[in-house]
Amino acid sequence: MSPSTPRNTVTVRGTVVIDVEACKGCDLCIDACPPRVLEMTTREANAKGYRYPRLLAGCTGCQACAQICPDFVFQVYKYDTPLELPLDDEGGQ
Amino acid sequence: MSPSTPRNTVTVRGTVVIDVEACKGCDLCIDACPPRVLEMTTREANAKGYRYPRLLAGCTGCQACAQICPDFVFQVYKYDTPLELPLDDEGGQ
Amino acid sequence: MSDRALLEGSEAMARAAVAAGCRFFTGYPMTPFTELLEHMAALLPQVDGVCMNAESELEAVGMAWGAATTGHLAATGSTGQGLSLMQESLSEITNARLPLVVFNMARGQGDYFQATRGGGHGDYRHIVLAPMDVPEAVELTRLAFDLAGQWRTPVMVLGDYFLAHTYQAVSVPSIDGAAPKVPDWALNGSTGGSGAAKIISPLGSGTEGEEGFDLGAHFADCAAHIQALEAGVEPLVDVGFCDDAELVVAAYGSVGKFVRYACLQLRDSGHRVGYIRPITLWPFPSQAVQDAAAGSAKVAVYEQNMGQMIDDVRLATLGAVPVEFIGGPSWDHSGFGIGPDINVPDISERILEAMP
Amino acid sequence: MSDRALLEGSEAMARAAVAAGCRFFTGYPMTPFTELLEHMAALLPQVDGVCMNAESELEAVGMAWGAATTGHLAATGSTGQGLSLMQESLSEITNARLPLVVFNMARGQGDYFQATRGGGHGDYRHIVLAPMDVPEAVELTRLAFDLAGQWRTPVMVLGDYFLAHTYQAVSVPSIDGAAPKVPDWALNGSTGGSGAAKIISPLGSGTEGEEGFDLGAHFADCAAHIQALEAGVEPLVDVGFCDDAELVVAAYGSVGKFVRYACLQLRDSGHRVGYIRPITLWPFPSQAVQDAAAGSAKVAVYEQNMGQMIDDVRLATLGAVPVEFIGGPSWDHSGFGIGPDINVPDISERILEAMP
Amino acid sequence: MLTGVGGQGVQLAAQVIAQGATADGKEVLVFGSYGGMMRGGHTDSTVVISDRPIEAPPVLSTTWSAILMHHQFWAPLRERIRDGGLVLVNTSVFEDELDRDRYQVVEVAATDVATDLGNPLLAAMVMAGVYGRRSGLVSLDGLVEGMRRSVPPYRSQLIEANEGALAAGWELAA
Amino acid sequence: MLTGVGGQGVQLAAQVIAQGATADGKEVLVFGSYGGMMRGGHTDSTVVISDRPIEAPPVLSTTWSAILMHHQFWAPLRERIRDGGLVLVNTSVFEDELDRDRYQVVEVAATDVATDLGNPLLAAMVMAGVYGRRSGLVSLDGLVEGMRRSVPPYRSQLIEANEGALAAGWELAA
Amino acid sequence: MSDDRIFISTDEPPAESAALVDDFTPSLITQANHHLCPGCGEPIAIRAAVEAIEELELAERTIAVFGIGCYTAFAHNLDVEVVQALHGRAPSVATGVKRMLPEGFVMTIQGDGDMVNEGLQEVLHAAARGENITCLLLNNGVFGETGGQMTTTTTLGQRTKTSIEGRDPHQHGHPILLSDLAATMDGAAYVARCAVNNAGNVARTKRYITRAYESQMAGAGFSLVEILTMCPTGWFVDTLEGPDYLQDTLAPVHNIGELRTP
Amino acid sequence: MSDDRIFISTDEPPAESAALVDDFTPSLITQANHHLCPGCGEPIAIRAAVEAIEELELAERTIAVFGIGCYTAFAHNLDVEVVQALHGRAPSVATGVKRMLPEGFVMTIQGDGDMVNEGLQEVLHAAARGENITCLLLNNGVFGETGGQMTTTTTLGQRTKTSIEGRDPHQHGHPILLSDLAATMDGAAYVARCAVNNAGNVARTKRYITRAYESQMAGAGFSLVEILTMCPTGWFVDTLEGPDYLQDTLAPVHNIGELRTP
Ligand SMILES: Cc1ncc(C[n+]2csc(CCOP(=O)(O)OP(=O)(O)O)c2C)c(N)n1
Ligand SMILES: Cc1ncc(C[n+]2csc(CCOP(=O)(O)OP(=O)(O)O)c2C)c(N)n1
Ligand code: SF4
Ligand code: SF4
Ligand code: SF4
Ligand code: SF4
Repeated sequence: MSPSTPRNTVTVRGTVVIDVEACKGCDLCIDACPPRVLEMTTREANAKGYRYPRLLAGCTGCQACAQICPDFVFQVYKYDTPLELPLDDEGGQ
Repeated sequence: MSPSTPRNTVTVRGTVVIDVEACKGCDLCIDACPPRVLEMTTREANAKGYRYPRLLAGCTGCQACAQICPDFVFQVYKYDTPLELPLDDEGGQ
Repeated sequence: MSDRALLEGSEAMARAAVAAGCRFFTGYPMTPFTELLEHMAALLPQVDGVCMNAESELEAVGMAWGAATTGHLAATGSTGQGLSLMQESLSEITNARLPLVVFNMARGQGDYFQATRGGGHGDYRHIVLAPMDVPEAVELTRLAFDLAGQWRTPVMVLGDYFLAHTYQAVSVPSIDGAAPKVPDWALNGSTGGSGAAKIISPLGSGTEGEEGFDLGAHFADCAAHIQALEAGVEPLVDVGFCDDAELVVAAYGSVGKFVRYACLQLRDSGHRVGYIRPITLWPFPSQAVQDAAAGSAKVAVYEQNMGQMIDDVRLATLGAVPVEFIGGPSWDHSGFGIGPDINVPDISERILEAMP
Repeated sequence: MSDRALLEGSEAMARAAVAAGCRFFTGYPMTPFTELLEHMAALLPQVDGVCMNAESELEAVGMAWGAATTGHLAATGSTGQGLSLMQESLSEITNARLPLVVFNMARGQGDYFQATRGGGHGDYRHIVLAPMDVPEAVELTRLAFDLAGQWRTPVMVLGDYFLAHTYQAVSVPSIDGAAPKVPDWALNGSTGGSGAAKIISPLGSGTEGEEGFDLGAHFADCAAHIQALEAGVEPLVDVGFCDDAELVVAAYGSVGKFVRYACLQLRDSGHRVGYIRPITLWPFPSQAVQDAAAGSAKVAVYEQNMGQMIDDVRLATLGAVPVEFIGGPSWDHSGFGIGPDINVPDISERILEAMP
Repeated sequence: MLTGVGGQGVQLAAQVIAQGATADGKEVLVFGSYGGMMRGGHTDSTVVISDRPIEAPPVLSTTWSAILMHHQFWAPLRERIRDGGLVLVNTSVFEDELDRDRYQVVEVAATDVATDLGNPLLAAMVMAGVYGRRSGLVSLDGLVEGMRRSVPPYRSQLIEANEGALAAGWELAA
Repeated sequence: MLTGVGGQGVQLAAQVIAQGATADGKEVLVFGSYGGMMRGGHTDSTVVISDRPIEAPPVLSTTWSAILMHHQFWAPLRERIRDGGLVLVNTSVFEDELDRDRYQVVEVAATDVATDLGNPLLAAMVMAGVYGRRSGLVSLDGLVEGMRRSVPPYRSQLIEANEGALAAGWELAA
Repeated sequence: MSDDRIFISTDEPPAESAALVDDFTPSLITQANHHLCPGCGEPIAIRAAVEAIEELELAERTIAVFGIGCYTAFAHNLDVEVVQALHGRAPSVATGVKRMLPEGFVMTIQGDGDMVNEGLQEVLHAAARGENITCLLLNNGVFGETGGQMTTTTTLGQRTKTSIEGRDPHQHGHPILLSDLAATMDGAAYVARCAVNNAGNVARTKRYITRAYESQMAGAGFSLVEILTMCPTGWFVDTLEGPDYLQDTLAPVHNIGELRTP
Repeated sequence: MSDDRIFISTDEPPAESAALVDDFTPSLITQANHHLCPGCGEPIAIRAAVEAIEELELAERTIAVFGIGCYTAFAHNLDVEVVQALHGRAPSVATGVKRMLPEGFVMTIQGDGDMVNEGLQEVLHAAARGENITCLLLNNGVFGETGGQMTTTTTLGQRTKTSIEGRDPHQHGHPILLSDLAATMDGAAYVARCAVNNAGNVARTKRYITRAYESQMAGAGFSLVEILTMCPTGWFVDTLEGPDYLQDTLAPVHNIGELRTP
């Protein structure tokens, strides 16, 4: 997407379920996500005291997060029909 | 030595002492000897029952037998002045 | 005489092993174990079994371990140093509850403690059988495989140079029979994906729960199993002339055959001597030793070491009669424990000296 | 308080080893031995010593063997499985008459037989010292090196997870002293070409004559040496309240400290209980055990295994008093032998139940 | 006694307290056990502080004070705390029940405080600070000195943050 | 009993006699020891032949017959031969003293005979042939059959020469 | 970055019609909870190994032989048959299994401490023998389980608990490149090295593992896949730095790629 | 050839003025009589090894660590200091010696069964460590002492007691070429292979051994000389055929030459 064509929606082809209690806060998924739509909490922690990832709009269902997560935190879905979701100001990607 | 120049002496540059009782009759020295002047006994055996090598004229003192003998049977000498010894009919080399 | 032949002890044992259903063997050459390995290598392919030239004893015991998990009867063995190298695995194979026969063709009798107390780490014990000659070795080899399969435990056959290298005319065990059925606990891959795939592990076979895997419970199971073995395996023993003996002589293995023969001769010349020859070294036939000692004035122990089985004899008799050591390490300069002191006259002399 | 600090048992032992003159150490990580290795690695370079990260326990014991031949005090060690892998070499190092200290940081007390009977092949024994806590470990570590050097034999220091991982405020052994002089028998190459070059071998150190090398004579020497050790090394023991005890409880090592504390508390509440804690496990303090048992009605043995030291207690008392086993393998799910049953109230309860 | 889950810093906190007491001139014994895993398993630690040589073995049957970092493995400890004992509990994480009548309970939201300080893993240091002051066994100087002795060289970048957490705990306990 | 130096074929000779006796229907036990080296060390062998099951251990204190291939290790055997026993000695090699009054000594220049047959290493087979006939324990057919069973497959090229040596010994004993 | 941005709910499967393309774990992992450290690479590698079993439909003939290291935790967590072996000894155990079950699919899972320190001989002999098994090496360049000491695969300059100043060739020797060594052996059919430090490498890891399995099923002989894995705990780095540390420290020496193919 | 030819007397040193250029044994062999078999190559190799010690004047700083095999008979027959190690374990023992005596000259003498079977790991780890010792491998492709069974160096097709039909790669695996393997290791300074099956090769053996010793004395790191030796007994061939058998069976696979130089 070039900077000359600003959009304020994003195509969302997939989504994930996140088992936050299983997460150990290692951050590996954050870098692994190609559209960079995963972000760690900054204050919230799970019962074990770890921060965990949350999803911004823009998931492609590529499975990178699930494949790299050492703690099997992700379930990945691909929408039969992609959704268009509003892109938030600071950008999901 | 070419066949066209028959000689009936041979130059002997060295000689060996053979500890026949130490010999185990393996034959390795026979092939190792470059001028082929070692020959195994055919009937005589040492106390252990092994045949052992004897020396024909023509030793060069090259040490090959001593170096290859697994039973340390040879002592090798080099004459300060080479000897000329009669070559026997069937030839030492 | 059709099924009789002059067989070397090693060959007779190899045939007995295959006849008992052994289908996997592996080992590394070492005198006097080597010949057993060579005979197994010749025999096993004839029954579609596998014999591996392991690259070392460590690898041998590992291969045997793997083969045992498939439920086929497996065996390995070695001598002295090689057995020491196997101790780590033998300890753990016991805890993994796997049947395995181990032929320990020892040099002399210095390895009694290692065999009967487990030279490896931990609290395990396994069955130990000590034949005195080739015909008995044939019998006990069969028994070893039976017990291993029945109890899911290693069983050691403790032989020596005499046993390995004596040729004797024996009935040749037929290797044509079928191997025993593969048991249910064995692995073959098929339970994968079932939700309850099998695991065979020296650390126990549970699935790790939230609380972590419970090693304590597993070790308690292992301990209970060893106690069951100790109570359930019939101790075997060969006793002679003990009823009216003034002196009872205890000895095991090939050396036990010398002692037996010496006692026989001494009886002939009127000495009140009896003998007891433990055949299962673990479980040790403590009751039989106690009984044999009961009527006598003294027990003498002849073993070709500095005194090892004598502990078991003392533990069996607990001071009821004096127990004297009349053995000693062999003077043998070959290191194989075959003499020159291991002979009937020398032994007879020591027995006579020990007479109360 | 200048020389006092809170030291982990592992560190305290490492410092004590270097203070005793140890100049070579090697090992392979394994809990709870790892920390000892790490501390030796940090300390030895400070005194121009060598610590090697061996690639395995087999290589570790080999390296230690080599270092020992040079006459410098050497040590190695491991835990459970690792110790099993070292048994082949430990047996042969004993026969080669080399000083070596072996730190066996065991998991629980299942390895008593391996330590005291020699888990390897053959007829060897070596000294075994079992400290109960950090200050005693510091003392016995020093003693281990002294005995090893004096007797030219392996000496095992038998510890456990408690010992390795307890921190205690102790006087820090100073590592600034000089190492003992290299003894005459040591190798350094210099006798080559003299016509009588030295050899250090588990098969004896003679030169092969016409008649072949006399292994029998060498093994007889080895046996004599072990007997000399058994007679000459002073058995150490910690005895309390046995004079008027109805029940004497025997226990060793860290677990011995729990038992001691339990007996102390039971005495306070009026029970006639005594304790005996063997410190040298080999040679076993049989006389002291016999004496301690003499006035009592019963001996109870608490050990964290299925019953191993109890054999030595029975062999010492030979039926003079009943001997009861009140120990058992640990329920510990970590496998390190640290509980939850290893505690004073549980032990006290078992002692009270055993009271005659 | 201290209990928690691996990775929470329980062992370090025990060390800091014990090294602190040693620095303050006391006789000290510490035993920490953990379940073999590097992180996430059971971890606890026993600290004995005394003015006389210590006869007790490294595992105690009873204790008069405890620090609870996590509920997961605390059950075995429950019975061992004497009536009226001092019990510090990390309320940010601890979810089990606690017999408030039996013990003298001090609640510390240690993980929250630590998170505010920038790293939830500092929670154990916060607790150590609180414990030092409430128990009267170790001074703040002793704690800081103990912490410096306890932190391994490859973790030295954490010394400052730890010091802050100890101080924060000390303040909280005021 | 047979004694000699490794490499002289003592073990094979014992095998041949024992296999021969087994083929002839007897109970047999054989024990051969050698000093650990492949060749050149001490080697001896005990053969027990009987019509009843054998109670005796594999090393005997006394024997009524012996074959001496070499003097080097014969000393321990000397005392074991019963008075009047049959003693075959390889005079080509044997250099020690022999109490000719005590035993019934048969001299065989076995190594010389064997050398004439083309290989000094056949000496032991010559001796076996002599022994079979003089002792009456094994037939020549038995010996030949025994030899065939004893020679390992990788040595099968030697069968014919061995057979010749056995026969030569048998003849000598006539 | 502020926390009032719009996040998508991830608590439940989507309401919209969608296909599940990757479950929490492959079905052959029975128990997702494990006690391995945050950021550890080993579970990632094991997931790939198990997915490949599933995809090649080998589950009902697989026997996995485990070594001893942190990964051992998975021995009790898989839904394939397992033999737990001792530290270093898995290849021999696997050999015994395979020889008695030639139709089975037999693999080992070992760490670098296990395979290249304690068990170097076992794996090389198995390779020379051309043993028809597949060995997976999880190489993190340290002993993880015992706390981050140097192993034989630690690279020069790498800092570990026992090489605090970095591995120095004079003091600590040179690293062994296990796959390179195994690839020189005639009994080896397939040897490859990869890593799990980013999604691309994870995919490649699975590809190599699949090829190794296929080579065993074709009876080609010994196969080995070495997988470089993160061990932030043993490396004493933050979990986030693990992947880059792997790339900068291990990968330049233990080169990624296929080293021998049938 | 008849026996009435003229032979030179060889019972005593010559009457004529002459220099002794090679004594029965080098002075560092104290006892010439040994019980090794006729035609065995091991005494030849040991002679070369000992002569090189003498020529480099290393006798007074040498410690030789022996493995277990037929050659072990020489442990008690040399006039250099010896440590007798166990089967397979000599490189570690030598490591311990060398580390404590860095000025010493430390070597091992091992057979192929000892070094490449039982002790493969020991020698490779020593090589990787760059341990400054010299290992001599006497490779006859069989276990001599135990009677001629196959070792890992036995070549394909070679007949041994345990590969009667010849070594078959499918059943018995492929040979390990130890020197080739060691030469790939960065810790190795000097690696060479030679043989003692003829006088020229014996001379070359001595040259290589000398270079290996020199490399150790220069502190270059690990050195290894593999020497192919005859074992007519274990090969079940006549002594006379030994040298050719070696040339035709072992040498084509275990190639002679220098494989790594400092
Ligand atoms: C014979 C033996 N020695 C040592 C150990 C201790 N030990 C357990 S795990 C381990 C390290 C494992 O390292 P690695 O194989 O690299 O796996 P990681 O823990 O890094 O996953 C060690 C040394 C053991 N279990 N057995
Ligand atoms: C641990 C152990 N296993 C087995 C043996 C038995 N053993 C002694 S020598 C030998 C073979 C030696 O072969 P090699 O090293 O090739 O030397 P060679 O005899 O051929 O000279 C074996 C297997 C032993 N001594 N120790
Ligand atoms: S599936 Fe891909 S795009 Fe979606 S969150 Fe995971 S890594 Fe990111
Ligand atoms: S090489 Fe030596 S042992 Fe062999 S035949 Fe010649 S002299 Fe005799
Ligand atoms: S120590 Fe390393 S290998 Fe082990 S679980 Fe933690 S990160 Fe993984
Ligand atoms: S068996 Fe082979 S290696 Fe051993 S001495 Fe005989 S020829 Fe030499």
